[in-house]
Amino acid sequence: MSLEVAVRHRFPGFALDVAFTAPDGVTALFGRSGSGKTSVVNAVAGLLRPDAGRVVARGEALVDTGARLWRAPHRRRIGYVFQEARLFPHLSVRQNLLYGRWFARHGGDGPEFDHVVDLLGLAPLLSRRPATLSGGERQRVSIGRAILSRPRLLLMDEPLAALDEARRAEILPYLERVRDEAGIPILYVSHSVSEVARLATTVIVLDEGRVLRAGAAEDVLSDPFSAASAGIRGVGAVITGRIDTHHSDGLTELSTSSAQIFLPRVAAAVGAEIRVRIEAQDVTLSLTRPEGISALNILPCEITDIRRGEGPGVLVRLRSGADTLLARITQRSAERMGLARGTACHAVIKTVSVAPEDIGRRG
Amino acid sequence: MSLEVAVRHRFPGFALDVAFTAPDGVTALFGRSGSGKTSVVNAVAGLLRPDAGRVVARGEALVDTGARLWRAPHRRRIGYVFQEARLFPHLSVRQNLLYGRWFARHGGDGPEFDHVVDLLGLAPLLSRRPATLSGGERQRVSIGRAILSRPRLLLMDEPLAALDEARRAEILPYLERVRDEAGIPILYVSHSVSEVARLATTVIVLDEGRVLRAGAAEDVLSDPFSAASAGIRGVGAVITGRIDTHHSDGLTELSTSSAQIFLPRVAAAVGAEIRVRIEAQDVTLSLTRPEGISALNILPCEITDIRRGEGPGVLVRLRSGADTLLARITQRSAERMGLARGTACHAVIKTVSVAPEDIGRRG
Amino acid sequence: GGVTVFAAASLKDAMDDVADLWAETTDHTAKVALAGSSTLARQIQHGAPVDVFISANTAWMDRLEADGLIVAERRVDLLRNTLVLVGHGHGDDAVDLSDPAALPARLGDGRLAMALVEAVPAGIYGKAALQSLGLWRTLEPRVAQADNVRAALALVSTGEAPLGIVYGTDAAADDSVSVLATFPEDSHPPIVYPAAPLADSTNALADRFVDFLQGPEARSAFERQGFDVTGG
Amino acid sequence: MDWLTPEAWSAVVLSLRVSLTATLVSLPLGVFVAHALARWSFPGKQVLNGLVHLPLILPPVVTGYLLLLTFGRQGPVGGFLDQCCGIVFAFRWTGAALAAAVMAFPLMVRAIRLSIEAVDPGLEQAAATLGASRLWVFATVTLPMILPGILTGAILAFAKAMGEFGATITFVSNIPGETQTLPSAIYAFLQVPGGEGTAIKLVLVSVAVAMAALLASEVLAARMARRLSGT
Amino acid sequence: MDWLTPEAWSAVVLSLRVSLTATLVSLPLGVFVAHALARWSFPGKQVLNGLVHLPLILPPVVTGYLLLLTFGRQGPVGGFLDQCCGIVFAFRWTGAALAAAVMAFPLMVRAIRLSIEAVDPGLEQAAATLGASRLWVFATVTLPMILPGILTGAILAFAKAMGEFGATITFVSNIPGETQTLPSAIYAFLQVPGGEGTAIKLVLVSVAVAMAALLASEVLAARMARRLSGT
Ligand SMILES: Nc1ncnc2c1ncn2[C@@H]1O[C@H](COP(=O)(O)OP(=O)(O)OP(=O)(O)O)[C@@H](O)[C@H]1O
Ligand SMILES: Nc1ncnc2c1ncn2[C@@H]1O[C@H](COP(=O)(O)OP(=O)(O)OP(=O)(O)O)[C@@H](O)[C@H]1O
Ligand code: MOO
Ligand SMILES: [Mg+2]
Ligand SMILES: [Mg+2]
Repeated sequence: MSLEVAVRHRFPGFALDVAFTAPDGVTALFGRSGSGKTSVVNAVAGLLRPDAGRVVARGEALVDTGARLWRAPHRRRIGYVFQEARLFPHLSVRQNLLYGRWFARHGGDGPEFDHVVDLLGLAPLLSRRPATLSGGERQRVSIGRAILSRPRLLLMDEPLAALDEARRAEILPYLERVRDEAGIPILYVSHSVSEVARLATTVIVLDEGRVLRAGAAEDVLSDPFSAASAGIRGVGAVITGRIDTHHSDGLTELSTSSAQIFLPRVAAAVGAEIRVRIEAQDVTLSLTRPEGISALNILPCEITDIRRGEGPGVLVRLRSGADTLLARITQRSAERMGLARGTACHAVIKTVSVAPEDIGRRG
Repeated sequence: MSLEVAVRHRFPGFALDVAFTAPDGVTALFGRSGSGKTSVVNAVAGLLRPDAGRVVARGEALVDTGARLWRAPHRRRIGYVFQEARLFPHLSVRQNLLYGRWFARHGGDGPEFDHVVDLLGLAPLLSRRPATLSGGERQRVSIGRAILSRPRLLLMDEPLAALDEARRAEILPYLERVRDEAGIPILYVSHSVSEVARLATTVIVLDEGRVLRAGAAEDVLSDPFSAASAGIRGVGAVITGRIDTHHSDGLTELSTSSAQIFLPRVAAAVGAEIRVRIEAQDVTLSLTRPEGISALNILPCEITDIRRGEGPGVLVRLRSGADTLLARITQRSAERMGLARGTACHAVIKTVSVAPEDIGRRG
Repeated sequence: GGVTVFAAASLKDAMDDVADLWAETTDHTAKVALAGSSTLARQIQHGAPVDVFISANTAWMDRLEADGLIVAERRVDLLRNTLVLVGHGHGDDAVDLSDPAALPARLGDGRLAMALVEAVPAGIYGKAALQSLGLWRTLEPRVAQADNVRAALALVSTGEAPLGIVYGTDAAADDSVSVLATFPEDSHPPIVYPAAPLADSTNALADRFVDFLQGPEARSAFERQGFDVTGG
Repeated sequence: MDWLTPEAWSAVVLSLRVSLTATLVSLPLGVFVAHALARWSFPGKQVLNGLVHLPLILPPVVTGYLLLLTFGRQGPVGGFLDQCCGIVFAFRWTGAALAAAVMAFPLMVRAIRLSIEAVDPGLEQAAATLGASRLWVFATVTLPMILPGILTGAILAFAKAMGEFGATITFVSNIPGETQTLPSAIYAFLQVPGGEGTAIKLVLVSVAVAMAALLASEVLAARMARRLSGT
Repeated sequence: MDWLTPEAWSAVVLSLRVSLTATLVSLPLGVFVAHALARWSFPGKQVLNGLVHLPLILPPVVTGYLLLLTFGRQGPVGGFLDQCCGIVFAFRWTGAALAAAVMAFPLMVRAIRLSIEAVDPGLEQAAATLGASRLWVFATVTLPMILPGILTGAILAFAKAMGEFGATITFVSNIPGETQTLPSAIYAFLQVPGGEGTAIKLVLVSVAVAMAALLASEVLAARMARRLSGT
């Protein structure tokens, strides 16, 4: 049990009443603007003293208002990437990055400075002061600062919001490695489904200060209703597979429970289990197995459920071997094709529509 | 000629040397973190005094270092949504929103307060002070403040970065209306291709302080190379069409130059011309016209170009009537299907894969 | 070794000379600390490390004597001073103090500058003199009191106040004022500067210095500054 | 109240009037000078800066003397003001207020300047983009944000004015009911043996008044801080 | 240099020593008290606040007198310090420094407190999450960020100390070479006819020293500001 949170707090005009348990790995906090995500993170960090509640990290209580227990923020060993960077203006970028090291006398080597600097592209900025950095540069320094402080728990409040997609694609695998290798649990606030789907083991959806839905990432993100209320458009499902071959044309072949599929090169060894998120809107359904088509992945499926989603679409839940898939198609197509529960069909998925950020190692 | 920008400025360690012309409508500034986007916007706003250069807005010179001309920021009538909100901490949300009104004595009614407040979901926050707002709430107030100041030119620096997708989807059409109805040119910094594709008439791609590529949104976003260097993954092309029918099942039928296509309901009148951005990765190619498939849109095409993109994919440029389409498929498929310049084929596009934010009125 | 002397601030010039002379004749130094008599007296009450005290009035010396802080039998009235009426600039006629209308008439709606009439010696003497001349009632509302004689004199020399009451020694040295009258000696208590060695002083030079103050060298130094040397 | 003599009471009242006037009248100038020193650059800036600090550096008596030379009826400025507008400082309570204001000015300016320097220029820029001229930016953004600094400056000035003695008595002397402020009265009582009793009473009055002002300013400042942090 | 008498020179040197000592020794306490007043809440906070301001409110003579009563050799604190540690203030230059420090303390504390209140608590929180205890947060974040305030406080204190007269002369008298500071010397010269010439020279020296310090502080402050804005 990695992180237990149960907090109640009243702001004038806003009540927070949240309880959830986050297992190891990445727990994503999802929710619309003002739903209480930052407040929850602050309670874990010790920056918000809740009216009542308990926060337990890795078996150690950080707050317990019942037992009058309160651990000061600096004794919580957390790395917090704030929504607004909060760099120290009087220190250079290098000094900002190394700030946490000062106090991290406890064991463990932690990540290497040079490596983090390289990854975040901070080398040319090291001697600069925060005042002259661009928005994205500031955010990157803030991420580096938190990671380098050798935390026992990482709190990230929209860490990649100010970054371009290429930069995100570079940083995401690194966060994945932090999660896996260092084994540091991460509480992650983000509006990006693909980020969350890739990183998160667990998703908590907040709405007006309460937990609307909590559970395994696969389940929550596959549920169109909870996802929609969190302001997510990209509904999708996560399937798992084992890497068979890395082909020379840049594709990786994977065996899932129902078929072989091809993905853009995956950075993992043959034999590794990985999770692939497939957006419902990227799945085309065909009654017959299509031929002469550019899509490489054709999975035989059976329809287990059809629901009206938002707008003119329907959401089709499919079983393909042991995996669940979601397909979003128009109602018009569903009728024309005569789809119903139990219909056998083929799910057509383009290889390239699976974005690198949607492929993650099983965390 | 709406906005002419030509600025040169040296920071220690960074040189800005940018020149472009932005016609009416929305001009998007694209570029990786630290490429100089905010600096350009600041030069237009008058917050950065360039070493040399000229900025002319709607025929009126704002800066001209050659002619020693300098118009103070407050006389430029711009609305600036800053990357970091910059709300006035001593004023309530309502006072922040109305701040610009005070000074906007010049004609024109400008947008209605109540409407902007509703749209941005600020009604419950009006009497609060910025210190207690969440990150996204702050950003929304900042957007409202800029719009309500009745500007002649809007500068928006990643205005939607801190917002959830649902909220973005609400605000985007409004920005579109500001662009169209008020006829206010907008300089728009964003990392989101879909935002840019939807809003922008013109795209300027910056790289290390210089203009890498500038041109019509359709052209720039369809060019995989300029897009990639701007940190964009979602390459796509923009096609135009005229609305034929709004069907009762929530679909809108459109005639393009080559075929009828179906989209999720478009908020525009029958007969209106609209622009639809179709991501290259959402286009499946088929040698024969596929049958029994859930995708509603099948456009006959001819291949005009095949290029290796990044990774294991190739980018196929297609002509479909008068429009250009881009398709990203694996090299493996291209070989297997024997695709080459001149090959006739069908582009298969799922209706639901065209996200609402990718459909915009022609600006 | 040397002596430390507390002396009323108005004695500065004279004491500078005296200290030099003392150094020449005895090879000992004399450190002279100058401040208002009340300040110095209070410091003596609180154990100031001082050998000799020269006060600008008898009241504070009396208080120290009552407290047993000075060697009473060695107390002397060292100097005397006169009290004068000064006017701004030169060429004005003298004022006849025996005519009760003369001074008020000359003052007009101007101010009469004095030291604090309840607190500072020169002011106390001045008030007494005006009282005995029957002028106090008339003049009281027109009096501007400064915190010391020099400040009162400054008011006259800048012309801010047309008239002022100061010591003769002060008047003599200021070019921008002229003496318009000297108050009769019997119109106020004698203006006496008492001196005494301090009881707590273990310095053998203390007695010698008090003697020296009354000697011929010091006497001429005091006289140079316009003091009337009565002691000895 | 026979705890204090009528004369002492009039000193209390006068001191209050002098201190309040000195503080309030010099406040706008203090804000202006502080802003100039914090945000503008102009030739002679360091001279102005030095001038402002002068009363802090000089012994009060010297400041008083300089005031006398300048603002006395015979002084250049004093004479001019007298003739042109009938403003007289010499031997008037207004002179005491002037002396107090001059003595307190460096404290006031420094406090205000410090807060101006702490205002994020980004907010002033934001106001400018919204159409506010430099003056409006100052009035609607800078000024409200430096209220705590202004309050500090004012309270320092008031306290200093309540205690100012040397410059005041040298400049306007000590005329009971007209220029005799509390410190002058206290000084007078301390000069005579046995005067300590009355002096202490006056000191207590002075301390009580200043402490009340101080407490009020703390309450006000706390309220401002709470408003800014939004609770 | 025969432009000034040796006695006057020794007053100049003494004043420098007194002012520097007063400023530097009281600075840590000033920072501590300012931090306590700005960021902590504890019973008696307003009493402490009042106490700090007292020397500003009281006429300097009264402050000097109170110092004499408390820190004089016969005073409770003075007697104790003398016996326990051999520290004597009365009629020593150390006493002049004490008087100057006490008189300058409210100015110093106020300036520092103002800058502490301007530090964004968000930065202090960030430091805490990175493992810094309250003390370390203060040392590594708050303190460097309030350097401009500390500089202002120090320069105000130094200037005030250079000009302090009333409390000093009342507490430690005016003994040449031992407790005769510049202002005391100026006072003495002003007491005798014809002393103005020398007094003016001393005033000029005093002004020159303080202005040099002021200018140096401005240069330093500008450099700090430039560092923070990153250029
Ligand atoms: N005052 C300055 N001194 C030195 N370098 C500066 C200064 N201001 C900006 N820069 C540098 O100029 C470059 C461009 O900055 P700018 O803020 O325009 O970037 P940006 O494109 O807006 O980036 P982002 O997407 O991260 O906000 C950055 O590398 C930044 O560090
Ligand atoms: N001190 C406060 N006083 C009153 N309301 C507050 C206070 N702090 C936060 N709130 C409110 O609590 C709600 C939750 O805030 P929080 O910052 O946790 O939201 P969030 O989920 O992080 O939103 P965003 O995505 O916009 O950053 C918001 O509506 C906010 O306005
Ligand atoms: O300094 Mo005195 O005590 O007025 O002569
Ligand atoms: Mg938040
Ligand atoms: Mg930027």
